[in-house]
Amino acid sequence: MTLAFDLVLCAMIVGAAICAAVAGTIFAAAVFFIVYGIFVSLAWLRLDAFDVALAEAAMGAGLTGILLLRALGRMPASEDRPGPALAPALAGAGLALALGWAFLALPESAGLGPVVRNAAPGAGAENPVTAVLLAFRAWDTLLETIVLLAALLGVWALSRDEAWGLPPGLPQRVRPDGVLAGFGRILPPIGAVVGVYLVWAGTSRPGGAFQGGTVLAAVALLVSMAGLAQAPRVTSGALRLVLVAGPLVFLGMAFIGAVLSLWQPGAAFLALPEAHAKSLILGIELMLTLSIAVTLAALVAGPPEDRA
Amino acid sequence: MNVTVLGLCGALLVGIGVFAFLWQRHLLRRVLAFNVIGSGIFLYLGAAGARGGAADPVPHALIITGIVVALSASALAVALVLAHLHASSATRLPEDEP
Amino acid sequence: MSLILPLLAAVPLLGAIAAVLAPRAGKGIGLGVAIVLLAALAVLVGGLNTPVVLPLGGWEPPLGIALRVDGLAAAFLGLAAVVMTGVLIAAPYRGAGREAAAFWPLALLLWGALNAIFLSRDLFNLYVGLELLTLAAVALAALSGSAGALAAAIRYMVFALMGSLLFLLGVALTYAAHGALDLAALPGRNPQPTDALAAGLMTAGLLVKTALFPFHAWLAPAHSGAPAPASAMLSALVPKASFYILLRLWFEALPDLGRPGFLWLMGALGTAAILYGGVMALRQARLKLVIAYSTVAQIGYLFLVFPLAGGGGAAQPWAAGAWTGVVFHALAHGLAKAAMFLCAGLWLAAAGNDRIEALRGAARATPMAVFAFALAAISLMGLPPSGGFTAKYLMVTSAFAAGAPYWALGPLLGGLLAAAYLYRPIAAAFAPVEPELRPVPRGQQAVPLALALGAIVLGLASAPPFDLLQIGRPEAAARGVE
Amino acid sequence: MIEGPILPLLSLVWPLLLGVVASLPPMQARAISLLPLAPLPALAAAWAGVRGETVVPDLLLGAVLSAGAEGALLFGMTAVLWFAAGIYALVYLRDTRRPAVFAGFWCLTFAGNLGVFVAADVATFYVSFAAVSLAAYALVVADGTDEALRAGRIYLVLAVLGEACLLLGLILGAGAAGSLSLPEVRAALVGEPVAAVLLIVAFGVKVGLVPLHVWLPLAHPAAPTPASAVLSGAIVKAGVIGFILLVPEVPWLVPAGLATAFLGAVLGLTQRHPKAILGYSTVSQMGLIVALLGAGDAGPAAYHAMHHGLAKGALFLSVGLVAAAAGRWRWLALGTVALAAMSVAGVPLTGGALAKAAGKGALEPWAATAVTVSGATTTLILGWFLLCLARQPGKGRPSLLLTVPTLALALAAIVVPWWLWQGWTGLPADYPLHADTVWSSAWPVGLGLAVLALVALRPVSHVPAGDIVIWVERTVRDLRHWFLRTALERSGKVRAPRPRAGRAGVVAEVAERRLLRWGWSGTAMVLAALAIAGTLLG
Repeated sequence: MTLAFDLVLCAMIVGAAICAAVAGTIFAAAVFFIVYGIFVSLAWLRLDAFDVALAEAAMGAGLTGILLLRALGRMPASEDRPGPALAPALAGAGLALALGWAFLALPESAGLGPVVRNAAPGAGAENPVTAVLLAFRAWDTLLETIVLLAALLGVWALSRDEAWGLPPGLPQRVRPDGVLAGFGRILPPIGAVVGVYLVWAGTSRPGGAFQGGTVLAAVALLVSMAGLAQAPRVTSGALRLVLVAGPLVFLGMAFIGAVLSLWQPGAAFLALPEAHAKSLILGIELMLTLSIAVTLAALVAGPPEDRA
Repeated sequence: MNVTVLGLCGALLVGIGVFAFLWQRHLLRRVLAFNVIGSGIFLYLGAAGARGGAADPVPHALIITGIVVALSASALAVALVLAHLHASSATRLPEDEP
Repeated sequence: MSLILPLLAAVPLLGAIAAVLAPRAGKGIGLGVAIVLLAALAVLVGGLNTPVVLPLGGWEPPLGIALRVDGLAAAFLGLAAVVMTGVLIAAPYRGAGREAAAFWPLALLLWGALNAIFLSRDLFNLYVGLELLTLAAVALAALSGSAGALAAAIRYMVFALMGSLLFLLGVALTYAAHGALDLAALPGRNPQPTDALAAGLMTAGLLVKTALFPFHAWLAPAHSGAPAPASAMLSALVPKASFYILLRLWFEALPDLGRPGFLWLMGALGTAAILYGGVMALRQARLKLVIAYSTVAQIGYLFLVFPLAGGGGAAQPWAAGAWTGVVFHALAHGLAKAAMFLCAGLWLAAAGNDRIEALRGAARATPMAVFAFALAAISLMGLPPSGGFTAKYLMVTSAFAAGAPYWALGPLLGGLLAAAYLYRPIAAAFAPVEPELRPVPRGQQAVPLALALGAIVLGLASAPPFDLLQIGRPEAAARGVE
Repeated sequence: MIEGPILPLLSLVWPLLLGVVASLPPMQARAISLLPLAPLPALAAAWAGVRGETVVPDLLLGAVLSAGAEGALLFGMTAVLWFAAGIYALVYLRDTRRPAVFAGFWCLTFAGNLGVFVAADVATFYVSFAAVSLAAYALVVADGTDEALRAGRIYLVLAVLGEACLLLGLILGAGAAGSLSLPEVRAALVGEPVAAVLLIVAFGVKVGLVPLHVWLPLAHPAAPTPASAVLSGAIVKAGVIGFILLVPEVPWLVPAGLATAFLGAVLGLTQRHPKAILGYSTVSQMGLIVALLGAGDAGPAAYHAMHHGLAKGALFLSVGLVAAAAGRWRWLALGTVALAAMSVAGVPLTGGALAKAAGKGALEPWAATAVTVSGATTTLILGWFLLCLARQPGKGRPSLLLTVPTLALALAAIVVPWWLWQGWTGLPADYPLHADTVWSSAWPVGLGLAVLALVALRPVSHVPAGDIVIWVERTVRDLRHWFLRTALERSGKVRAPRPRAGRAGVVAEVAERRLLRWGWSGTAMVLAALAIAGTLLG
């Protein structure tokens, strides 16, 4: 039964992927891509990976989809002429076959699951994924928040010189009594609650800074699109402080460990003192969530622009 | 068995994504294809990690990191494509223009 | 050391954050970071006798991530520090405008990404570092905002993203097969049939990012379209990072996986890159394109390490000649290429365009810059007593000692080609005409001169870096990848 | 850090430091005034005798400086000659175009020139040789005229060819020897004929072995006079020391050298420009030295080279002196020239006669006769030089700074061989005074003078300086045109091709346009991943 479900799910995923890849118009391709993302997050649920399912739905399908659709809205409808198909098809098929063979040839599972589950409580997070993200592989996570920052700096650098200093994205002109404005009044409080819950729950259950941050980013985008609040200028000190607050606190905590390690044997760069690990992780997560939310919202909004 | 199906599905997604990435010339479609490849790789890795019965949390953490990185790259790429569109009224690279 | 390694990893990132908060102080912040890192490196190199390992957060691999510094890492960290210091001193961005607000944090992020890569031992962490590097590099390549630069940046990104995906696939397969991501943990694992595919995917991805022929097409437009300080970083440092990962991967993690066919393929592509890049450089009319294609050629030398390491070369007076020579080449090329791009930037600003003819008479208007360019050219041509010479000497000697003199053909012909394509700008600079360049302050000419002198000093005093590289040198460097 | 005597190392480092000082802004305008300072430590070292081994492990691949007897002799001659030329340059190059650049390269060339005589390891020798060869380019083109640039181009092509051969030869030799030490490499070269031939080409370029001599008669007239003097007197001796240190005994070098000796002299007679004639004369003299080396006798060769360096230096400097002298000063100048010329020609009891007498013993009888006869051709070409020089206009009264170095070199060329005679050759002190020695050096001179009289009446028709290089240049140009024409016809697609890199460039440009397309490159990338995986499976 479950096998049948998985087969159907996979067929749907692959079908959506093919449609997204070859659809006649880009708009259709983008819509198929969002559908595809939702199917893939279902697949993650099948793999008991709730954290990933949330992340995939929120970021992979949600934000990336919005990103594509917004960009499409700015483009002229141009006819689409792809290149010759034979060589790409060969490359794609060859790679898929090789990977498929490799999957079957893999040895018995050699993962770190048991090791992680044993060590997770000592790291201050019962959710093993959170433990990996914020303790064992905290350096990855730290770099990843920096990647977000780098992308945003890169996006902002693409504004025209004349538009530099304006708020991110296009100037919004929304009718105050429109549908969007109505949504914009109702949804944000709900979204904010969901987002904060995801972070708080993240230490023990699925969820975490990235998932929560994405929900909050969606809220912020909605508020901005509904014209309820003006986004701050890209040169605003407050905005910039919020952007870097998460990585800064993260790095700061990491460094305290490094300095402590000079005379305290248990301390190390990126190590949290065990006694306060849980609260510190929650604190770091909250700061990260804030920064991630604002960064993601600004990323999707795009560089400041002075014309439509 | 179910896991194997999902793993092979991931491999297939990578192939489809690679095909689209190489075949399409419209830059937004390449961004889209890039994301298809990415999620295919993640599914492949996740399925491989789930073969032992209990899910391995390390791949999950890696995948969440990977999703964030892919989103960052996509956002920069889309912004570049739009800036390029404004600068030269083209949705493709110069060498791919007919 | 428990403080030095975190400093090296985190200070550029902290600097970038500070530069985001205070865009006007970008230059000051950058120079502050440079001073701290140079001091930290001095302490590190001074006290480095054996490789230093620092498990982050106290979590040992395979659970956690460990940073490790050996001679190779220290050499590349040093290269990055010297080049970045020069670039940050030379960069002309002021105020809080778009370019200044973007340049300083992005440059520091690029530095942070480089250091993260040079310190890391973890395959997935290397992937994240590579992505950070790519995003910062692409953004810098697009900084000028012209249509050409944007197209070049997009092309760069398309190539680089595909490279990242291939690398990531290989990493995923490696983890699936071995349950480990730490480079040091891999050699001891049971070999699996999937290892070949994983290694192939990772290697191909890194080849693209290193811009080895024939995957180099993105390089010349991107490097020549970026502003000069960015070009200097992109050309001198960025391809070295992915090559560094290749070195680590093949000489430390998977040395037993090498097969003659693979080694031959790498050597052949490297030789082809040397010749192809040289010929293309010869055909360019714009100086920045000449320099960029020269990078394509110079990258080719690096790949001769694969066929040359080991073999009869191990029985030479110098241990691991080819491996050491290739690392020397990477270092010397980094210094010389940064100097060249900075010179090109000065002339571009002084002449209004970067056509080679516009350089006529530059020796009178900007004598120090011309001198710097000529010194850098000496290293690129592999003339003594430069670092480029030491590198080429070690490589060619290894080729003969290994009984494979055909691998010496690339370096030797490459030197002649380099002489030919660098002769034109130098001859133009010395043309006996009144220069049409606007004057350039001497202070700005001093930076490329210092970098170019560094490339020469590397050859003159090759013993200290030579000894440094022997610290923690992988066994395969002498034995070969096979 | 540094083991052994420090003076040899200081001799090399000091000029480099001076070169840096010359490039500093406050010194730039007066940089020429630094030139006479450059050889001071080297003169001290030469006076004290260059002995012992200096080891600098941190420099290059571990630098070892140590000179054999021949190296020490030429080291001293080089220091003296550069000193004299440096003083001469104070006046002669007062108004040169770029004093700082010239001074910088002068110092670099000088350091390299000294380095080849004291280098005892492969890396130091190669670095020094490259410095002296390549930096001398700047001395050749210092005047910036079209003629100088063309001479410089040809010089550079041959110098780079020589460098490449040298590097390959050294690498092969070092590989065979398993050591960087020059004596061990030389010993190992006996079994490495390819490496030996590469080295002969490398040093042959430097000493001007026909047909590699073409740069000499072009570069000498083009360079400023003090530079020509060191070029001909000292820089070409880098090739001589190369032969001595590295090339094992090769019998066919004797005929090759003698052929060069006679050809050089004959070609010199076709010239009108005094410095071009001197250039050919150097080719001729170096041919004699190579013949001596081919016979395996390094001592007399070095002795001959030392004498030739001093005398030829005097001759070159005198070209500038004569041009600056009128009236009775002119007679003094021409007298100096004649003195030096007589010495080179081997007039009995001069240094040149001693040099020939010292060398003949090692040669086979036929070769010894040929060397004797070469006295006639040398007399002929130098006489011709004197005639041509005397026709050049002169004016004014020469500065002492021009006169003294020239005269001193000419006298040194006569005195120093006498001074060193017994210690160096081991022959009796009165051997040069023996009647048959005197006779064997006198009759060729007489013969030469007689022929000169004929030539002066009916000059030989003019051949452009550099002789065969004209033909080579034309062939290269034709080939290039042909390549480009065919390449362009084949590829109609290529727009606005630039005539560089010929057909390979056109092919590369087409390839580049393909590779720029992501469809191609990306497919190649994925296939490469699979292909690499495939190679790893085997």
